Amino acid sequence: MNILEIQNLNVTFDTEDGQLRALRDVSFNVPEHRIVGIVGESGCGKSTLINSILGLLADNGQVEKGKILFEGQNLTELNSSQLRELRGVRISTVFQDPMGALNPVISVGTQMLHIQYRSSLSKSEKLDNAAEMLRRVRIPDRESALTRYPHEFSGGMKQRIAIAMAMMMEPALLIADEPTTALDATLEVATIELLQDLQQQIGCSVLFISHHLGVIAELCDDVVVMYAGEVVERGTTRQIFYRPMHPYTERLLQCDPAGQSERTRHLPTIPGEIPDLRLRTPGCIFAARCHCREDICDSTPPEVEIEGQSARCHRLVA
Amino acid sequence: GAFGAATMVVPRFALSQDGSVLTVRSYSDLQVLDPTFRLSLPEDDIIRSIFAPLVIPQAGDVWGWKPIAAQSIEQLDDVTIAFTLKDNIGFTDGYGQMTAEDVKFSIERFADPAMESPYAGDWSALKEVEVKDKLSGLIHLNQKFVPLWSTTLPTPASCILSKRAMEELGDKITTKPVAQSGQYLLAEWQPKQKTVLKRNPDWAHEQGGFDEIHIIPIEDPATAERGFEAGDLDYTWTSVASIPRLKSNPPPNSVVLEKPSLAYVWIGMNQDVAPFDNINIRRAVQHAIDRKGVVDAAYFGAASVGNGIIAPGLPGSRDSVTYDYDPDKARDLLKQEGATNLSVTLDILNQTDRLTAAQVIQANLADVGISCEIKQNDSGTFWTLGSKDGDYWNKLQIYLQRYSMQPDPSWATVWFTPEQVGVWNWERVNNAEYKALHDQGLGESDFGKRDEIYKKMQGLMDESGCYVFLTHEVVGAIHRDTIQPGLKPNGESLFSEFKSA
Amino acid sequence: MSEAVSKLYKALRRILAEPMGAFGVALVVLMVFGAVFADILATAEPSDISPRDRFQGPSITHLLGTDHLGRDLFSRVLHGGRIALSVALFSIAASLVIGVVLGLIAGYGPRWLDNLMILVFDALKSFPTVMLALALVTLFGPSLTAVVVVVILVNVPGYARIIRTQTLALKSAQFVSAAQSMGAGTTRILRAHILPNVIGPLLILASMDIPVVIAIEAGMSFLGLGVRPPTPSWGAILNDGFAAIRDTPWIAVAGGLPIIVTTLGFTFLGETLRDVFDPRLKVR
Amino acid sequence: MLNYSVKRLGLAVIIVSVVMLLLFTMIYLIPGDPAAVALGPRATDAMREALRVKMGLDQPIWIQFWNFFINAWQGDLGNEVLSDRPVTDVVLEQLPFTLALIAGGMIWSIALGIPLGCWTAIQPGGIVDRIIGILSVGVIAVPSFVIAIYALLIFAVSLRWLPAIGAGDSGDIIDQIIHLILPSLAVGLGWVGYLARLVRASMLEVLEASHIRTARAFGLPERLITYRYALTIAILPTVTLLGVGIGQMLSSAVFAEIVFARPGVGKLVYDAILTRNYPLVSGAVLVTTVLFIAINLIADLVVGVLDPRVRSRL
Amino acid sequence: MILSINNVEVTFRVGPWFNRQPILGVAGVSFDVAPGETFALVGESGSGKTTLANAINGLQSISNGDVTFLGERIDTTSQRNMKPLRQQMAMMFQDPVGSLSPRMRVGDLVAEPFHIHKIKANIKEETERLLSLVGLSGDFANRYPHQLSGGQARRVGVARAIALNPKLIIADEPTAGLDVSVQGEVLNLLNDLRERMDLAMIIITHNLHVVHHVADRMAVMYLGRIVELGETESMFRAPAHPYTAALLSANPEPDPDKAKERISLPAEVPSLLARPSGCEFHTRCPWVQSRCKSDQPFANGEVRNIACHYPLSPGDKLPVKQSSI
Ligand SMILES: Nc1ncnc2c1ncn2[C@@H]1O[C@H](COP(=O)(O)OP(=O)(O)OP(=O)(O)O)[C@@H](O)[C@H]1O
Ligand SMILES: Nc1ncnc2c1ncn2[C@@H]1O[C@H](COP(=O)(O)OP(=O)(O)OP(=O)(O)O)[C@@H](O)[C@H]1O
Ligand SMILES: [Mg+2]
Ligand SMILES: [Mg+2]
Repeated sequence: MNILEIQNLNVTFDTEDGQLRALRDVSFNVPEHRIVGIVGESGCGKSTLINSILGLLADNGQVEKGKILFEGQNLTELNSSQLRELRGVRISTVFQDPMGALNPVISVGTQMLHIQYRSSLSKSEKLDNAAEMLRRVRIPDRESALTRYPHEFSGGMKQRIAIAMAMMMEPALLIADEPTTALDATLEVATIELLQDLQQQIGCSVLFISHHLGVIAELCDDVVVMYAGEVVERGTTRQIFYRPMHPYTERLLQCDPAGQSERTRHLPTIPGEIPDLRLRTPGCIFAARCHCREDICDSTPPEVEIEGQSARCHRLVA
Repeated sequence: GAFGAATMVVPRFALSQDGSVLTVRSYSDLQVLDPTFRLSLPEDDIIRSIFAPLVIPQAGDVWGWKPIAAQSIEQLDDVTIAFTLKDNIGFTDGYGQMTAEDVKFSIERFADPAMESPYAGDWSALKEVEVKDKLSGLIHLNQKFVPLWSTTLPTPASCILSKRAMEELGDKITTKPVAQSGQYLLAEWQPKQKTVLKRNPDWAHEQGGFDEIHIIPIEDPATAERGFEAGDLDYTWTSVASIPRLKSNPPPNSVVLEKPSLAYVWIGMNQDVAPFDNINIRRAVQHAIDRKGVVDAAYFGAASVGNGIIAPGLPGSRDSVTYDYDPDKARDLLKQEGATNLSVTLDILNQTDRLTAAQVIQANLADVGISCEIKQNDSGTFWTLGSKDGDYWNKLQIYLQRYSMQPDPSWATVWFTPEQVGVWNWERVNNAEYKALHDQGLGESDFGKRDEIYKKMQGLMDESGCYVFLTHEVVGAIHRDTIQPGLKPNGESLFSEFKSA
Repeated sequence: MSEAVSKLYKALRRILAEPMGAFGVALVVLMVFGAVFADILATAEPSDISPRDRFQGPSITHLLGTDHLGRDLFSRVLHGGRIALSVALFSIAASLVIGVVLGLIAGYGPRWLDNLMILVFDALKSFPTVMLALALVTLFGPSLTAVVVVVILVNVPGYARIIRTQTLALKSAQFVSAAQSMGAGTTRILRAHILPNVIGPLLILASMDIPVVIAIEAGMSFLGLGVRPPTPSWGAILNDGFAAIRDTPWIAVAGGLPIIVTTLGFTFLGETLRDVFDPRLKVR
Repeated sequence: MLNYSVKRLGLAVIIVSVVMLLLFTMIYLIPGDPAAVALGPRATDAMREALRVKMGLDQPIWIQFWNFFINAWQGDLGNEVLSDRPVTDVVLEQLPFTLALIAGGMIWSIALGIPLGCWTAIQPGGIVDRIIGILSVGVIAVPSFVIAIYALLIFAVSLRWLPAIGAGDSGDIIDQIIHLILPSLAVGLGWVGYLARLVRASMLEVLEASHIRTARAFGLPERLITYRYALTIAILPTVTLLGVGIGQMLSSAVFAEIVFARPGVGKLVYDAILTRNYPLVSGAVLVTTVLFIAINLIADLVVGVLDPRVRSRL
Repeated sequence: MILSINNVEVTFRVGPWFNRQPILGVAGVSFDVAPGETFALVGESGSGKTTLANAINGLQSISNGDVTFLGERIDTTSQRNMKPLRQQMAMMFQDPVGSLSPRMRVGDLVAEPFHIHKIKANIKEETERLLSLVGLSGDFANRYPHQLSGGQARRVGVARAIALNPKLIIADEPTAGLDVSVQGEVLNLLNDLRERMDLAMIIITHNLHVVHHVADRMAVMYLGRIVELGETESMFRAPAHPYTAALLSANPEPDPDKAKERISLPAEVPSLLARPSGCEFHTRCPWVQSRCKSDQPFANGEVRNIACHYPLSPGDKLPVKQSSI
């Protein structure tokens, strides 16, 4: 049973010098009770993807075609008030910069109250809910924490508050966009463990974005690999990390310094540049940088699926 | 519809309609209530209402007076005036009945040089006041003093204060007066907002027309006119410029009045500063100015040309001046003096009508080849321009000037005597003959002779070339038809003489 | 040189592409054109008086009617535009320059200097303008110079404060630290890194201040401290209109309309300029 | 917060001193003789001289300054030239009227300007935005006395709905408020436009912030987001500016006070300057400066109340 | 030694004006950097790494200690003498886009060092050379910072840093927010330069894998102090300070099946306003003993410089929490 199904999603941005195709034929699923990770080059459209799910694309962006099925409902066809009914209740989000995600002039307690505005509980019950949530994310002294303002918390605590808010309505889907970038290893691990705990307690699905392959490996059940606005490969974490099918995934894993057992001063990279998203080239999107590029790569690659792991590459057909 | 609108309006008329409250505008707020140190006309009116004067000016179209505190008052000879007070005039705050002793105190206090009253001159001829009995006495003068009956007695200079109160209170009258005695009492003063006079319950004689008089200080006449039209005032002065509009299109239920004014407006030239140290250039200017054009432009046709410093109706008033509008003659004079490229500065007060007049003057002068720059001054600066205390008086060239006036010609001529040079005589004409005539006029009571004296004096002024007389202005006023205003011939108000119609 | 021209051309095209920008440019051009060619466009000598023709309503001969001295208002408005525009532009430009410099100094300089300057700014701002005007006029005589100096004194504290606040905020921005770490001196940091980032909002505020300048000019003419009559100025026309507003509302309209048009023009031009030159807003 | 206020008050003392110093310099520069004005045309030289001595005008300007200063600290602003009443009384009895006027102007500008600013920011570039944009700049550009006069002619003279002059009966609050409607509109209308533009600009900026996106992601109602989440932040620079704007309103108050024949400090100072009533000028400027500083202080404290980040720094 | 810093302290004053309290952002840090060496600074967020970098560059005045760069005292030199020194020392800031002036084009940003130091050069050519050196094509010169992706902005930062051939580069989190490939590119670029120009580098980062590969020596900071400093390899092999051990054990590995042995620490970091007594780490240390609460340990001054009363030795059993999936 999939909580979220994305089918052939295409998103474009209007810019001064032409249309920018930020997402192209993106398809993947988020099954119930699973944590799905998204990795990919910076600028490949990860944040754009979650913004389209939430219906919060920038004014110049639009969903060209494709479906976003959430619990069977196509989100792209909903109007703004129907979407609003889902946001926060069924889908919650922790954004890329959790430090800036809290309103600086409203106390944490009030913000947590506002989120529950749909509930018919009394105010004190709502506050109890909020305090309970803060307890779960291990914020000390939570009664007074509710009356404090975001700037009075350290970065790590703000991050955990953002997670608490996202979890409070016990959503079916939690989206987390690079929530640990600015944290040191100990806090990063603590955050991951927290997410795992909560996911198990609430029983939701998680869509988790990170550049840190170690974190993905540790946290996620499934992984989606994106490149230049396309999903190039998806599968279970083990499949992706142990048996990558797409050359880009392969190269990406090789590039991780953590994967280098020998200490080396020269780290591996993928030569070449991300293609210009404004120019639509036929053929494989990764072809220009691919180490096993052949002539056939100039035509659109097929999607090949093996044991639930699928990738878009000509090499797999052979 | 109509009824609804009426009820909206009614509450704001209510006070006036029951006839007991009169709301009038004054052009300035009260500042000093001491008759001896009063500063402005609106104060005069209030002072006269609360400190009963021996006499007040009479309302109507001819100058005259009528007794208030005096039962009788008459001139026995050139230097003696006998008076008897009405019985039964009391001072408030328990200061007892008004007696001849109080009259003696008040008038001698006024004249006392040590008091340094700016109005001490009104009583400059006073020798002493002699108390004959409780209510009567004699006023003795040093010499004959004709303006006594026109500009001394009918002003607050004859207001009677309580001797006992003044002595007890340290000879000081503040804006909260004590020992009031008039037809009205000052009930309330809200600075810059409202002064309320209420009928004096103890006043046993002729009553004023209204139970209460509300005096609203409004400086700007246009504001006052709008206040009147909005129904917030019963009576107000208007600006001269508004008279044509109000006359042709009067607001409903109101009466527009036009009264001759006593004030005089002229162009003055400083005969001690170049180029006006040359009489021919002064004469050229006299001929260059189209007086009718200037007056017409500045007052939009409401005022007529004046021919001197003494307004029609007073002895000395003239029908013409000795110079005519003759630009060619002006040009000739200038050419004759070799003054081809003259450029002068015209100083004026920063008021709309003056600026308008000045621009016409500017055009007139340009016409004969004098380029003229208009310099507007705020009042604080303007009134010191010709004063010998400052340094501008040695630069002052030509200016537009207006003095206000009391109903006696000596009030006009006094400013142009030699001792006023560098004070109010900015033209600096230093003419001994003029001075002699002025002094003579003060002691002459015959109307014909006075007329001659003052005409002669204005002739001397024409001759000096320093003056171009423009106008006496007019006074405009507007009132509801439900009231009958009590006004002096020149339109100044007498609060206690207002009646409901 | 040609590069500058082409840059200018590009900028102009972008401004004109925005409806608001085109609108603003049109209004400004209209006013400037009127002022520059006042001699040709005017239907009469602006200061020729003819009291007989006073208070005439708008007509073919007098497009905007006549004033209380029978002068042609249309011609006076055109000629007055020269003074209004030059005074407004010059004094606002001068206030901007001074305000920006002082604001940068206050914001970037040492704490005590900042406090001192804020103190002087506040003192100046809480001061009655009439008093300032009177004092200055005694120093300079009633003249355009006095008007300009008053406007500068009135505007500079506000501008400087705005610049100061923003400078304070940017002072600790990372790109400023970066420039410092490369050894950039204070002037370079202020000129190249801070100024371009603080000037935008101020430009718009300043363009909205054009009526303030004209109001000050009008106020000073009212006191007789401004432009000397009969020189036409919008402030003087407004004053004339104020005196006669009951009978002849068109005088105030004649004085007020150009002010509104000019302000609208400069404000929209200013806003578009800001948007066009803000690199961050280009995606649109 | 209290200590912050104390510090600001300390600064205020210095500002006041600077203002007074400036003022005395100007008094020294401006021509015109208070004694001559006070005594009128009939006074003699000797009398004028005597009054000058009494007012201390014969002394060097710095001594006058020092005397004024020392006395002012003891709460004595001297007596005014004309009526010889204590300046403190004269100013304080006019102050409430000006405060009411400015407060009224503020209410107009806040009540109209802020919603307009929000409204236009929600759909920038839309028809509503454009029309309100033109209107608000237009309103800024129309001189306040023109607005005042027309409002008066329409509502007071023609329709007679509202009074044309005065401040209303001193005992009757309703009457006073009715008398305040037109003058405060005249004072505040320009600021409506100003505020609308400012609020729009800062709303546009705040609506881009990531916490607003977060709020949207939680499905909060748009009204809550606009008015609670965005406006509370967007309003902050406006509050500071309003504090500064009080100074400007004080000067436009003079116009309203003349046109509506209202009592008030603006006109008081204006008249006092023109009559060279210097004790009154100094006293009134002192009071308005203190007022100005106090209002700025309040504005800063309001910012503190609205912005907890600032509050903890106060 | 190209850089030696000795007992550096940085004091901030925080709190309202009537109650200003000094806090030590950096509390007595000493180390040297040799030419050509890469030195890594790691530690908790908020432990003073950026502050220390700023102090070295002279952007942050120090309240105690001294910083000597190329034989000159940075902390006491005047602004004027500082300028030539800064030519020799380049900084890369934590926030790649934020450290680029938003209204300057990339070309001008890269050319800025030349303008600042009034170096006569064909600036256009130099800019192109530098941009190509960091792998950006020439048309980037016309872009504004906000038009760059994070990785591209980093590269512009690198280009500016190396423009004047400095002797030392201080790079604050040069890889945060970048995917591993771009991260590799940036680090390789720096490494190439180091090899070519004998450049010394200080790298501040949270990414321990990166440290492991590129740093010769590393220092671990906690609450403004260096708790352990030594050769990178030996520290990774055998961390001696409990905090180092915890940090290294926390490092997530990109291997889904690898069982992790972690030292878990209580989450609450002490406030700088109330530094714990004795060993400042004792509030979170799993091995805390009574002495730790009262006596402050001092760095032992050896090559492996440890500030701990009871340093761990390689064979010690760790109180680990097993976490596996
Ligand atoms: N509003 C917009 N207008 C135009 N282009 C945009 C807009 N938002 C994003 N883009 C472009 O779309 C692409 C995808 O951006 P997105 O933010 O989704 O990347 P990302 O994968 O989240 O990157 P990162 O890992 O750096 O967060 C980028 O090339 C970006 O420049
Ligand atoms: N200007 C300042 N005023 C007061 N405290 C400051 C200031 N700058 C930094 N601090 C404090 O000093 C400490 C060290 O900050 P610093 O930025 O150096 O940490 P960091 O190690 O770089 O952290 P991160 O890894 O999050 O970048 C922090 O507690 C911070 O709150
Ligand atoms: Mg992203
Ligand atoms: Mg840092």
